[in-house]
Amino acid sequence: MDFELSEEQVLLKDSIDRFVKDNYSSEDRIKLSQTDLGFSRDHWKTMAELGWLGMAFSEEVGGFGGGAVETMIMMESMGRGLVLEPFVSTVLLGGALIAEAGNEAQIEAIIPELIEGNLMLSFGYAEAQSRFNLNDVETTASKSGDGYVLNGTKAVVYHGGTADKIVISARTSGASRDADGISLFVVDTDAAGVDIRSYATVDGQRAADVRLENVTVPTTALLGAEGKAGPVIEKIIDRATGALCAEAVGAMTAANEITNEYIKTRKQFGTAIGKFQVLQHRMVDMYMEAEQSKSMSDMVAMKLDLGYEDDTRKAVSAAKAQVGKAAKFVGQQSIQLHGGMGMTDEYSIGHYFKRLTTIEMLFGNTDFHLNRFSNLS
Amino acid sequence: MDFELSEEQVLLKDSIDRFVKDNYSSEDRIKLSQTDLGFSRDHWKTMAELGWLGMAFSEEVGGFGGGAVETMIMMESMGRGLVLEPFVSTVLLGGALIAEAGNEAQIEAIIPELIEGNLMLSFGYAEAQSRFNLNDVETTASKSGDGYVLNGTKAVVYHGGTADKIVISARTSGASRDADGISLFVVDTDAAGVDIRSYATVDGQRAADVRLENVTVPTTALLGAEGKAGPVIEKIIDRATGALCAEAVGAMTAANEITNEYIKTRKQFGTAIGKFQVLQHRMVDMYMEAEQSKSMSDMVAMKLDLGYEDDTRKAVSAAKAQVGKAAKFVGQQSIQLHGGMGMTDEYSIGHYFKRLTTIEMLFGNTDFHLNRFSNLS
Amino acid sequence: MDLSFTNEEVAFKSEVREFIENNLPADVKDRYSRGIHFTKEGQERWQKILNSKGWLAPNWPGEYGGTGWTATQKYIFAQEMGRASAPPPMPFGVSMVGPVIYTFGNQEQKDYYLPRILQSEDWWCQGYSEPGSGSDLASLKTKAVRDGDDYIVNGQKIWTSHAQHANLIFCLVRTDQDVKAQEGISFLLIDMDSPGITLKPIIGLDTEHTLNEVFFDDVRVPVKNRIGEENKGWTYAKFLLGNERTSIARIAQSKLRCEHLREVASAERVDGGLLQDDADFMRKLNQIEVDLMALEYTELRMLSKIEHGETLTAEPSLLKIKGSEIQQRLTELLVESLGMYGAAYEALEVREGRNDQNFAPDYAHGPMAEHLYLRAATIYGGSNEIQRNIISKMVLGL
Amino acid sequence: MDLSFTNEEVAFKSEVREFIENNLPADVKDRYSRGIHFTKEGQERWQKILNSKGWLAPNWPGEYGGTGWTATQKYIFAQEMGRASAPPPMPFGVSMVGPVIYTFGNQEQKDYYLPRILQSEDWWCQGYSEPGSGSDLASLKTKAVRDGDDYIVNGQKIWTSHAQHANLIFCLVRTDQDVKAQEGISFLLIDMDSPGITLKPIIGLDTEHTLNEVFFDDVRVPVKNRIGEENKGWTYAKFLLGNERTSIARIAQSKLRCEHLREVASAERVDGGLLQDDADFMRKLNQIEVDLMALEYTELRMLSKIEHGETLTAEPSLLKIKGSEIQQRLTELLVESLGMYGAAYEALEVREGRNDQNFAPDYAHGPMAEHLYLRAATIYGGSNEIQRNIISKMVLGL
Repeated sequence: MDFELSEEQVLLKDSIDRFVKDNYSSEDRIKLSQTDLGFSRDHWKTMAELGWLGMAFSEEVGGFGGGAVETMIMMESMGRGLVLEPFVSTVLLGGALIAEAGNEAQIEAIIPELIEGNLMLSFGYAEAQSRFNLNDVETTASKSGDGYVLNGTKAVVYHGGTADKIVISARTSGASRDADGISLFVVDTDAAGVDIRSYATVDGQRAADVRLENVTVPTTALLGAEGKAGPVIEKIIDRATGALCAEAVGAMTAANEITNEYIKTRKQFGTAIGKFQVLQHRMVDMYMEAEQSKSMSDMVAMKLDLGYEDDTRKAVSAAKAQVGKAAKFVGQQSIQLHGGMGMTDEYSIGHYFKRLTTIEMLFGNTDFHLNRFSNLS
Repeated sequence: MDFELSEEQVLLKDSIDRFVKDNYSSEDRIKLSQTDLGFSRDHWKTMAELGWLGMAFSEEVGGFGGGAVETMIMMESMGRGLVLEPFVSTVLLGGALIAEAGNEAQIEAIIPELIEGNLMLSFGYAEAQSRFNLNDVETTASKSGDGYVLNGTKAVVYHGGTADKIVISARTSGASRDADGISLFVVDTDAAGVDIRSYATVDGQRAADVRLENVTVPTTALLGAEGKAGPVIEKIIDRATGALCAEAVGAMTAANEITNEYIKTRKQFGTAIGKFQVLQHRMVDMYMEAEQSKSMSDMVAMKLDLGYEDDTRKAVSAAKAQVGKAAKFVGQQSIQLHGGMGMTDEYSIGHYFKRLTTIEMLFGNTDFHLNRFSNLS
Repeated sequence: MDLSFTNEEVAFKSEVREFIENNLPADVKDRYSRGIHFTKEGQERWQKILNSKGWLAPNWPGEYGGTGWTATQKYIFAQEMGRASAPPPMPFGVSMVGPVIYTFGNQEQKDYYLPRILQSEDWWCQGYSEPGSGSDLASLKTKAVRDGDDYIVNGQKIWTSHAQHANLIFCLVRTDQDVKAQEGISFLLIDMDSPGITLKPIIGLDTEHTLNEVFFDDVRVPVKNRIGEENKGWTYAKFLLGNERTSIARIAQSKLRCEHLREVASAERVDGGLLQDDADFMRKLNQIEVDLMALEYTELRMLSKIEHGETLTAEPSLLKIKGSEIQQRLTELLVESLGMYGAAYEALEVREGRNDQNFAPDYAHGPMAEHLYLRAATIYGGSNEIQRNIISKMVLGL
Repeated sequence: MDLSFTNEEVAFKSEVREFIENNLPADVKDRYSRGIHFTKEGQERWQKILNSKGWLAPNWPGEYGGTGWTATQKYIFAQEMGRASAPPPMPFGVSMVGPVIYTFGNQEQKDYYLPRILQSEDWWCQGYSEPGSGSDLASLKTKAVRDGDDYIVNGQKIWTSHAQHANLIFCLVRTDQDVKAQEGISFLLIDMDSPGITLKPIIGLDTEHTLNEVFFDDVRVPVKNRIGEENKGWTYAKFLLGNERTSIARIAQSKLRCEHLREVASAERVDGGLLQDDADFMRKLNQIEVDLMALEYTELRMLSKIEHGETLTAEPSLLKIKGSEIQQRLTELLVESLGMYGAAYEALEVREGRNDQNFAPDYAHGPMAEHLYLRAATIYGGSNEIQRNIISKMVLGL
């Protein structure tokens, strides 16, 4: 039982911390998020060059064989800087699905390009009615000649507007919300019938609603066995959820540091407001929430590296429930302790608050995961 | 819209406040609660002489015609002193049921004696499995000759051990938990087959489990129409719940005063602990909970005096949900702010905490009433 | 004790309801009910309608244009306004500087400013906070130096809401450096068009422009624009803050939000059912409704005390604390009700400038904006921490 | 990073589990699992069994009878003890005064006292708090005046747990009045049988006798019973308090309570179903389980840091704060699980003295007693408010 990083892991952490420090000042980040793209292709190239895009892939598919712990390290550091590049969408969702379920041809066609930084992916799984239920899929894929015809609308697809290909979950059989009968398809975003409407999200990122109207894809677009994608999706979303917890830990740690520094220097009534006991205890509660979240995030990364069992799923939901509660508390109280300054979009703290607010919802909010924790045996 | 007391009501309040001040010092109350009886028959006589036992009854049944507001006033004052006499059991439950559902003969036989202080009552409605569901009645009453035979066990019957008669809810028809088919019977506590096992409750009062084994009662023991007692019970329990809210307000107000005084005088680190901002804000939160409970208690008393409609029921549950939450918070934090002193049974504050703890459960805990509030249209 | 309304009160309620129903412009109502920022033109239009009925400033004394209503009538009016999604008048003139003027101003000031407030000819903003003085208001540094019949004002105000619409600002300025902080402050009324005033927008968390910085660079203000005595401004400032606290609970508006949440819960789908069947979600909504009810009856109880001539000290701070907490919980829950669509957010101007619309339901836009904006509810008007300090000192004697 | 246990650790876990299963007396286990106070005899019997295995004092250095375990082994041992409802040894000897003696005591003191602690020959109690000094421990007033080879001790201690069973008390006393509060304190070991010591029981909220007042009236204490130097007692006292904080989370015990709650929830009937189908109740239990898991992995993470040689300052205060809050929430929920039977409570002695038994289920007795008793968990060992002060200062630098 060991929570300490290996030397290699420390190097990985240091290199991302340095990247964040050099490129993600609050001003830089705000500017970047206000561009049309919402992130930097140059940064993406850098990330590729430094090997981070391949870190999470096994050596068999051409990656560098890192595990969930390495992903945790990267995400935590990126969380500290509120990094905008589509790492989760491309690597942890789209890429991971292809590595997990794809055949040799699919992997060869996509993963090396992805690792090189030439290809961006996204994952369209949620729909307007599905909320956080991964099996609630009404988008359909019907067999037709040599391929499939897809119809339906995917909701709030992060980075759907900038992806080259989107992995789409669609129902090939079964009733809505059946675990069985869900299939995955790799869809080119410029295919006929694909209508992508992109919009800004509150966390400074971009998402899209993706409408598929009689989109024809060849059989080779099918990822894994037809109708059997349910467990694959659950596993990949669980792994991404663990990574998201690490991002939250990074963001909370940074928010706490910024707030702690602010209340040490901001003076009212002739004294630093950090001398007021009520604010001190609030800050302690924020610290404790972040610490406990860190423990859960580390635990879940280590557990994911031991395999993917029932109790892994339970651990993921427990971690997300803790992190969701903590993210809300730390985010909101960071604003409160900043007073008026917290309400300014120019200042960094609000952006932590906003990202933490979406993290609470992403991949299932706190109540969802508390119930999932309870319902899993 | 007027929350102020009339002159007569102020006189009523003053007289009970005086009684409490003269008879219910913390030491007196502890001694009294440690006697076998658990209260004082002398006090009971005084309460009768001062007219309080008849206050809640209409003039038609020989009472003094006070309404829910008068009951609220009495209960709030009694709550301040944690009065032990069985006012709720005898007057607001047993007596109120007879006044509400009884025929002329029953009323004449019981109410005047009760008002005189010669007769004590109790109400056995809950059972081990029923929790807070008033319709969950498994005790049975079967017609037999001229009367009924009762079988079953009533749980946690407050003052069951000292009552002369207990009103018992029993099923004369219908399935367990049906609203229909519940009847009320006035049972003498010395009747054959009645087995009463009395025990202390944490709030310094007494309750009993009452086992009925083939208890034969005459038809004249039936209170109201056979099988139609459901709505009567709900109404009387709702009125008693309103009164309990007032008791809680009195107890919370007293607990807050005691605690406020304590933190003003208790010194640590060379200063009164009431100068520490965290304790000040805690005390403010306790004050706000008590104030809001007072508003709800007053509101519910006034509403009950306007009639008993659907929205009265909703108001009762809202009030109890507020009071339950407040009682828990004020009780627990009173102990916390007293530190070690709060853990001593000799000192008054713990007794407020304990009574507030049972008030939170009595007639349905906070969750129960929050759900009832929501389910009532 | 009596909870019922008199026949007169019931009739009054109908009159108010009917008037609002018939006169509230639909576009004004729509923005307000969705939690979207007002337009100056719409707000003015509605205020003029209210004023034509004589209902713009119910709290003002009759001689200055108030309604002479009882506390109960004022409560009924506020409830009906909230219920109908009718925005209240901008507070800076009607609720803030107006009462200061009729209480402490001279006849000339009263004659000039009060009718202009009622007729929405002037738009006021509030020059209280400064970069170094938030909760510690009295530490303000903006300086006014006497020069003949003028003051020369130099300094900076911050967090000035809606200053971009205003032609007048009421300001606390320091006129004496050499006394205790509270004793050297004066209260000035300043024309926003005066040379030397510049405005810098502050873009809020919601990426909308509500707040501003206001800079004063050798701004000349006639001495006759001072309220009351020189160096007594702190008295007038405190009076104003006391007025603000009682109106801040926004109970009627929160009631409307509860209703709206129930509507959303009956439309949003979850697991093949509806959000209204989700126990966790509904528990939170029910808890808020109970808390709101407790707050409402606490406000009514305080009104009743005031009507019976009792003097309250810091009790109304409770209304501010609990009211703002409830507002925040409601918008938080509204965001939660939308699932991941809660995360979709961009400033209204940007969104309305697009040709394409989101696929999300129409009610998905307002909540996040309001959620972000309302984080300020526990900060402004004296943060909730400050309100607790006040209750602790003035009510509990700690 | 690695969450798995080594093969040795897995084997160790089995050994511990098996030993406890085979050796923990059923009566001792029963009382502890139901949250009922121990008997001195039972506690002694169990401690002797643990000692016979060499496992009474895992934290002690090997030379004094410790086990030499790694932090992970200690964690496993604590988990297994908790899991099996095995009461830990009384802390006053093993965890409190023992470490003070082997760290600061002289050879004679070590030789005499340490074996007697291991063999349960001495029962210790703690003389820290005084009526005027709770959280502000250093303000203590009990005085020790030198008289030849003795000190003459006068004063009073309070909140002394289980003093009625103890034959020894370790005491902080003031030996110099004329210096700063912390600098005039000495640490004495005092025989409870000394003339001049009297005990007065304090009956707790649960109406049980756990706490005591201890009065010292011209009590003679040999100077050789002083630990370390005169007037340096504060150093030893703080060392002891630091030790206490890390063991106070009681995670294993709380896990067991969670399990017990699930059992009760599967037995208690509600609305014709079972309590385990009640969404509100289960949500609270689930939330506690998640919080407990977060606490457990935080403890493990701290242990891992300690094993890697990192020095912690006030981080363990988190364990005390969260651990005690969880204990209280668990007993509160246990009381809630009983419906109105939660209210039925009388002291154990009274209850066991009756001939008739309650009709209530057998598990209905313990919870209220424990609920009352555990209100102290957020007060003793430095209240949670004090713990937050410590983190604020030492970890956050505020």
